[in-house]
Amino acid sequence: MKRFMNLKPSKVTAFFLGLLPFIIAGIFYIVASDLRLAENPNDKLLPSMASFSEAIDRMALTPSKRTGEILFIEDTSASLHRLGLGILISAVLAMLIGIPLGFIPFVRAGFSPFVAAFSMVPPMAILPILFIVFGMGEIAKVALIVIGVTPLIVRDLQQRVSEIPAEQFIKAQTLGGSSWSIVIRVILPQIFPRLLDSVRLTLGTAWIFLISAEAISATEGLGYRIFLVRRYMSMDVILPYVAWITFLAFLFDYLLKKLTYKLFPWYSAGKENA
Amino acid sequence: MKRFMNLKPSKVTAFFLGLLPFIIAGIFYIVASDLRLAENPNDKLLPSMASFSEAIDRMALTPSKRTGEILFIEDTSASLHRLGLGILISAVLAMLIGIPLGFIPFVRAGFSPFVAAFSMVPPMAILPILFIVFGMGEIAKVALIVIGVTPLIVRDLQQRVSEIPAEQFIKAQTLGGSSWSIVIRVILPQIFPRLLDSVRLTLGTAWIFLISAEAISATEGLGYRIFLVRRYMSMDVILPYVAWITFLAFLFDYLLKKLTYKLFPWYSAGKENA
Amino acid sequence: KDKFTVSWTIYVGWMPWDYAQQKGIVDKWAKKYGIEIDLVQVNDYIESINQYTAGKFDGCLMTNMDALTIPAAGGVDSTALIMGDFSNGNDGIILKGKKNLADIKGQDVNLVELSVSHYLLARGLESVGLSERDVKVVNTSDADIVAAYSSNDVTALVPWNPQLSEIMTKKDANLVFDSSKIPGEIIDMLVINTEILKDNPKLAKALTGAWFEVMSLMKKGDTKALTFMAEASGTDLAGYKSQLKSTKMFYDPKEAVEFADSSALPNTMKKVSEFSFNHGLLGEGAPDAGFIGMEFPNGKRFGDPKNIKLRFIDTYVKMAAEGKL
Amino acid sequence: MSLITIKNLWKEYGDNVVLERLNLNIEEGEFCTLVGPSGCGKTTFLKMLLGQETPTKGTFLLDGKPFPDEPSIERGIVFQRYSVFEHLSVLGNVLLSMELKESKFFGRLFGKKRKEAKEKAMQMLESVGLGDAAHKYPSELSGGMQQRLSIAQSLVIKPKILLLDEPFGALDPGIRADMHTLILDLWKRNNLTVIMVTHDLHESFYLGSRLLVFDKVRYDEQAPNAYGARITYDIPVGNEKGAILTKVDKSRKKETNNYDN
Amino acid sequence: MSLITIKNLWKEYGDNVVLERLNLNIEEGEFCTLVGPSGCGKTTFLKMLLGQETPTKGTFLLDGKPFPDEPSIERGIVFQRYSVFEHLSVLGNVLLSMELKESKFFGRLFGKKRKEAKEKAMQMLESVGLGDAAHKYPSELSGGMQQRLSIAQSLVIKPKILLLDEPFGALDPGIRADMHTLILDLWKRNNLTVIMVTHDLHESFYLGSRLLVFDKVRYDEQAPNAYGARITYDIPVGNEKGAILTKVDKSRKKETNNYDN
Ligand SMILES: Nc1ncnc2c1ncn2[C@@H]1O[C@H](COP(=O)(O)OP(=O)(O)OP(=O)(O)O)[C@@H](O)[C@H]1O
Ligand SMILES: Nc1ncnc2c1ncn2[C@@H]1O[C@H](COP(=O)(O)OP(=O)(O)OP(=O)(O)O)[C@@H](O)[C@H]1O
Ligand SMILES: [Mg+2]
Ligand SMILES: [Mg+2]
Repeated sequence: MKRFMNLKPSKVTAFFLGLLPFIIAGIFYIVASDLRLAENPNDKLLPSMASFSEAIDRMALTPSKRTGEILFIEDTSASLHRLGLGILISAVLAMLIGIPLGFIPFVRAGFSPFVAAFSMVPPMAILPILFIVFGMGEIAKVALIVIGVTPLIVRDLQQRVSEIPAEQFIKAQTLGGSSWSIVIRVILPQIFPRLLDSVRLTLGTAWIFLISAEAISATEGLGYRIFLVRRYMSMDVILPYVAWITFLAFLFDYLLKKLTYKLFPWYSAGKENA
Repeated sequence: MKRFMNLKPSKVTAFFLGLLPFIIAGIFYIVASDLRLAENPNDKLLPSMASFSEAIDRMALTPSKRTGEILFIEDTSASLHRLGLGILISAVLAMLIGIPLGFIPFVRAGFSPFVAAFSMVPPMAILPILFIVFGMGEIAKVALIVIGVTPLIVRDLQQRVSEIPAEQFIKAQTLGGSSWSIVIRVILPQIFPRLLDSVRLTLGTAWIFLISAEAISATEGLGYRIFLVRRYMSMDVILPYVAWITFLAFLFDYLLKKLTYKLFPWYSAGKENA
Repeated sequence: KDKFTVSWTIYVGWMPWDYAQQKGIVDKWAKKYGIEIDLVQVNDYIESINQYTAGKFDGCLMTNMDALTIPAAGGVDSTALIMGDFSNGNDGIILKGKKNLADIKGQDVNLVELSVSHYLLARGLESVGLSERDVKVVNTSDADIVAAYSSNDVTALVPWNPQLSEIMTKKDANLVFDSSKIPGEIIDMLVINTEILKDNPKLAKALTGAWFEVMSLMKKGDTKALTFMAEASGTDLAGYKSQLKSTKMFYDPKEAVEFADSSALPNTMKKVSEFSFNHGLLGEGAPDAGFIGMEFPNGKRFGDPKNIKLRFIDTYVKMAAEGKL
Repeated sequence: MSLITIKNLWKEYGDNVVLERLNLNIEEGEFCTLVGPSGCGKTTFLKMLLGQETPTKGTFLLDGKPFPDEPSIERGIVFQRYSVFEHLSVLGNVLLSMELKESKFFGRLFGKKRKEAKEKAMQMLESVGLGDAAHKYPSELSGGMQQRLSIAQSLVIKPKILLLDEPFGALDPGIRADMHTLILDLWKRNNLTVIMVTHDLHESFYLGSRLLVFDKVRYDEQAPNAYGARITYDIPVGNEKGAILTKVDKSRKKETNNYDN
Repeated sequence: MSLITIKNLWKEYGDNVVLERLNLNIEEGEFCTLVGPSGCGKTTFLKMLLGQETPTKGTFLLDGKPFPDEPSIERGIVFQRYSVFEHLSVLGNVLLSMELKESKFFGRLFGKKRKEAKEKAMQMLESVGLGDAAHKYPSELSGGMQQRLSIAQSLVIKPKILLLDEPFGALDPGIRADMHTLILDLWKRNNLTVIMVTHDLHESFYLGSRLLVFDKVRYDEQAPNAYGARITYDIPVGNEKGAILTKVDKSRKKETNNYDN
């Protein structure tokens, strides 16, 4: 008998093994739901599959009576728009801050402590100030994502820049590079795939901030809908929405990973397989 | 003239440079506050330094009339207790899940997809279910931290375990190690400092979840107090609390880093300076 | 069953429960009836009702409208044991700069969607001949609504207290409509699961007894008690008193009985039911506003008698009025 | 009977034939060095001896029984790098060998047993010249010292066979020479069977009692993977066999140059 | 006047005297190899030549003027590793040299200039034997090819001085020999001044026109850092100077052993 650590499942086995926990969780849910519904047929906490399909039909296939649009699509596009914008701004900001922070000793000495402190501030607690500065509209929602996510990416990029071997900077200098041309020809292209990795890893946090922002003030969006229907505990809407958010998060994670390796074939160090 | 990248500040210069942004931010605040207060002396958004010291006196130095205790201390100890417990449980769980996930191919095949999907679920959106399962007491608050943070640490540990050179596992096997004894003698001690690093990096997220949990159900705690006075927009209490939370987060980050290097003098690979 | 839990939320009309709990008044009455009662503070109001609806609590404090749309619509047969007060100015519509409610036309209105604020807005619009189509409702969390006022793009809000009085201290804030114009329509009440109530009249007696003991203290204007409540709700005595001013508390059980027995109550609930139906709050399966049946003292009813899920009773308040507890 | 018996052994990865028709007997106490061009399958061969890979076909026996199909205690290994444990001191690394071997569940020894093991470990460390460094961590050691440690780690539990995959490839020439003296000394004193892969022809001649050269004898331009490597030389060598070296050296003139000499 | 003039040069790190009283003139076109025990300050010396470190005291002139205090285009460098850019193809790496040199702001060349640069880069690659690998990424190259690339990168912009810090230390002996042929060839053809640190005494004799041996001449048991290294040998060498090698070799018998020979 081989050691457990040396046993490797075949591809087919691996696929079915990977499916198993999902199936078990599904069965677990159905049993729990049935038990509760047997007690109170109107129970809303763990709806039956039938209620789910009804809710999905209502939200995703039938146009809303009030606006004539399909709520689910409206919500998704509003949220993705905010998320995309927030992530994009964060990524650009993080590059602009993280590279000098990791590369120029004077900048690091000046701003590293401030950025570190800033990254520890819980943004939810200073919302009133954010509202004054950014208003209550779309900008505020995007700003909350940016404020929540940028410091995380900045710190990661700063770290990565300082991990580029010093030899490369010396070499580039002997080739006639200036601080600026070293940034754009040596650091930027090397840090870019890492930025994508970093964005990928902070996507979860970005979603949390998006949902919070939409819970605070919005008229559409995935987070808005979840908090609105929470008012009458429509878990039949909430749970499909959560599943959808999870799926989207998963998808973006996957696509970003693929994109990174596609765009940067030379990039493999520091890759995260998990 | 040397290239900017080659200029290095002296220790003293670095210290004062690092202080500068804090001082500028402070001055900026005082000016903005003065401007608003000149317009409306009752404005609560950016309180004056005098209101701060009053609020601090009220919260941190005078016992509450209601309970006879000092609110600030009560809040801090309640929050830290929850945070500590949450982090501790997350760390232990993450070890128990992350190590087999990274080490045993069969376990990885079975649970890796599920853990990845689970880590994408926004816990805020399924609060009703969490509260039903964990009750409304202390457990629920700790559970929210655990659910929010554990998947992040698990994925990091899984990654780190799979980064241990295969040579080490082979070598250990030739020395007579079994799967189990390799886990406890080779993997566990090598992964432990990485666990501390990982905990450090997720502390910020843990705080966010703690504050959210306390806003939903608690009778004391830093997040609770902020939630309570937020309705009156008492920024004179909120801002010192935020500063205190930031300071605590900073302190733990620092202490954990020190602790890691103290406990594991051999640990330096994969260290994060940022 | 002799151990019960009731959830409560910080709100001017519910602070007496905190006092009763902290000062041992609840315990005293519970002991009298040989039971144990635990009042659990939940900060998130909706979560508190959701947990009650899911069966985690035996009772919960909520408004008449939420009682209809959450537990009753969720199939949990609930009984309003004590109607402690109604909002008499605790909810209001604020416009920035403008002085008339009619000016709200075309504006974005920040409020907690599908809550009593939303209902108040609907009633207010009705009073000036407008409808919800004339404004755009922006769902805004109650915790952040004060901060929202400071933002330039917010011009109309419907908050409740204490946020309401907080916003009124600010520049340009005009109260153009409030709940004193629809008295008795927004009711704060203690709701108990009907089944549990049926099996445990002791619980109802103990809770009612405790409640009116605190009421008598408040009626006397017991400063110590009021200060206690003020602090627990995060304000001071003056602030709390000003909130009480816009709350019609039934200090005397007789008043409460009178209110429960009045014919206004079924009328109010009909309006609330219609509002809820129009906003889809009675569930997707509801064919009309009478889908969920309600029962009032003296055998009055509204809606489907086969689907009675919300009951208003005066039994125990009457006992309190008669000093029989 | 030979310690290792190999008859008509093939190893393929999919279409890629790595080794073909190997025939070999290795007796107890031999010191075989393996050389051959890069990618010819030396490491693959060592992996099969270790149990990390299984042959595609052929007879492959250890002591007359089929080879265990996973790494085990009879066969020690020293890799070019990464084969000491960063988190343990030098002494801890050697102790670990005995602890893993003797304590299946805890992987730890206590009390008297631990004391004995410690003494044994110290003796081992002395014999590889690491006595003074017993309480250092691997990161404080030079490359050569780390390889000594890895050897000590394997030898302290007395494996039947010691496998080495370019153990000195990353070391400086001076240090490498010391390691040669050490490994020869350990081999003689412990009656070990050693199989060592190297890139360095000099090393392969200076060390060992038997030299195995792996190389492809057949080659197809169109399908470079169609034929595997075989054993092209199998010659007794040793310290005194300088003459052969010169001869082989000349035939390699194209690849190396006179500096190498 | 000499290209490099060094008079009574000291280098100290705090209390640690690394180099003391160095006197040296290096003429244009010389090929100096530097050897010496580990930690004696060879890399430190190279860093001063590069501008990464400044001497503590003494005269240190390049072309009669004080040494520029940061790396610049006159002095090319090849490190033992990490001196090619992972994110650029082989051709891109060589192009980068010309781009950084000629385009200060964008670090890029366009149009005709780029085309010319490309041709020049290809020529350079051919001359180091990387013509076929022009479109590969460094991670696809062997260690020796990476070092060739690094050399090509430096040479294409024609530095006055080429500094090498153990450039072949991580390579296999066979490949190392090829590199020697290459560097000697490049040196001769480009009229370069080369200063190369090595660990390998053979290399230092085989290559170059002048050998500098760094070593401590004074040593204090109580304070091992009190005295720095000096230049203990400064001898003309070259391909033909085999006799000296044998002599020096004998005096090193303690450290190395007969295999090394
Ligand atoms: N796991 C594997 N899957 C597929 N092919 C493999 C695998 N491992 C090795 N090979 C192939 O087997 C051949 C031999 O590889 P091996 O590592 O044994 O060579 P080697 O002689 O040790 O080379 P080197 O001297 O460079 O270490 C190579 O062509 C390699 O590509
Ligand atoms: N930045 C520094 N700060 C302080 N001491 C240093 C620094 N750099 C090098 N040293 C010290 O200077 C001495 C010489 O180091 P150097 O790296 O020049 O040696 P080396 O001859 O290149 O050695 P090796 O052959 O191992 O590469 C060493 O004692 C080292 O500890
Ligand atoms: Mg190999
Ligand atoms: Mg050096």
